[in-house]
Amino acid sequence: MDIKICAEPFDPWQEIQGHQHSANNMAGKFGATSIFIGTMRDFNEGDDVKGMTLEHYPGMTEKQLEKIVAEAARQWPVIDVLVVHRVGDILPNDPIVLVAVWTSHRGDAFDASRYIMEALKSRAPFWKKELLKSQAERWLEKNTDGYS
Amino acid sequence: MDIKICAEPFDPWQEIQGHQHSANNMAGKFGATSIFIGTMRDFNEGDDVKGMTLEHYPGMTEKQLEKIVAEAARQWPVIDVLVVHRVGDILPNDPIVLVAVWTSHRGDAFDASRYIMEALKSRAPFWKKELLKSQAERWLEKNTDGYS
Amino acid sequence: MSIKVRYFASLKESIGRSEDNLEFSGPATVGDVWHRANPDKTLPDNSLAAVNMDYVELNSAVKDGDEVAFFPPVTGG
Amino acid sequence: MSIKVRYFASLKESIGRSEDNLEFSGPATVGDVWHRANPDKTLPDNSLAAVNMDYVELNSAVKDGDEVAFFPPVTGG
Repeated sequence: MDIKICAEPFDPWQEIQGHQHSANNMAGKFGATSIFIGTMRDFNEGDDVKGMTLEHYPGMTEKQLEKIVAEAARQWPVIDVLVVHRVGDILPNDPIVLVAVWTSHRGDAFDASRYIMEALKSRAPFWKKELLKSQAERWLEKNTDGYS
Repeated sequence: MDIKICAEPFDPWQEIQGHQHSANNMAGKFGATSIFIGTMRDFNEGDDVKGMTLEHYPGMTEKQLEKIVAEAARQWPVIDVLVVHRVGDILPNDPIVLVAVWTSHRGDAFDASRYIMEALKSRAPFWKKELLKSQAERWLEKNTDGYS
Repeated sequence: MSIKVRYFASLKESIGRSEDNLEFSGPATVGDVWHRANPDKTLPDNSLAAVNMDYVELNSAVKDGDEVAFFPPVTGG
Repeated sequence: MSIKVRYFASLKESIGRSEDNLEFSGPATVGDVWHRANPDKTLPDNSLAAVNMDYVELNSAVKDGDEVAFFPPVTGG
């Protein structure tokens, strides 16, 4: 289980591969990997977005993410979990969040990764401030339910 | 939308990155990527498994996968989909299947990727024959519901 | 009419052939194709059938030039 | 007792401070901490509160050395 907060851009594929290689005991044991990647878009609520600043509460972020991953591990037989979240100044097309879950069977991987993402969205103390093309800045006021 | 049948081992991260790079129009437009990877395990139903041969019905495989992806695209606003499936002789820890779905919002990515995986499992004409450590061969008789 | 028949996986192994080419003089269903090709063998209950690479029921009619396939439940993914 | 208070994101900007350090002589709740630190400002309705990095309700008691945080709804992921 690994939880990382990154102040610099990260490459989700390198993160996953690095994690799989360091967790050698997984080879041959897992049958399913479910991965979610959230990426910064260049538009939101009808406006062109130039960039974003992601603030967080150091310490509480890690504590809450560890709780969430532990909850998932209690509910589904997960073999391993990797969570990476970006903070600081972010540009469109930058990955913001990566959640990867390794399990024996696919249903558990899908369920656990989705659980972690939904819980992260509602409980991990991150806040996004958008910089619009118009130079205006605005704090995002709430996270969506994932469908809007 | 891209559907590939591979007779040789494939690297899921290279496949995804190659697809993202060739689909340049996606940069900044997608906010969510949901990826599922099925990997060969070295055990099944209590037995040690040395290898596997994946047979398929060339032509029908592609036709059914195209139908499944089109069904997903009718149900959710997907920006892009990549499906890669291995055939031939497979070793433990080899990736067998990759499904990647790019959308604006996370709920759609999770739902569409899961739909594609479940439909692939029940309708795409692939058949697995396991080679056990005991040298016995056995055809898998049915796909699981993803939880066993 | 000419019908090409294909078999896959464990069904192919138990029959010992991967293909048949049959001629029919009158109308026929997918089930008829099986019986003509394998008069001594019942199609296993859980088998699937396809015509021209789409799933069909055994009572579907076939037409000249069709490719009919029989195979066990799929196990990909 | 000493209480450290922290503010984040839009709430920090609207208050104009990121931290306060308060002393209480008697028992206090998280809500009391807010009122003491910000006597002229109502805590916005949708705000969240944490003590020692765990979410709490405003009527939770605080104790000496606690770190209390107030912030708007989270928007990560």
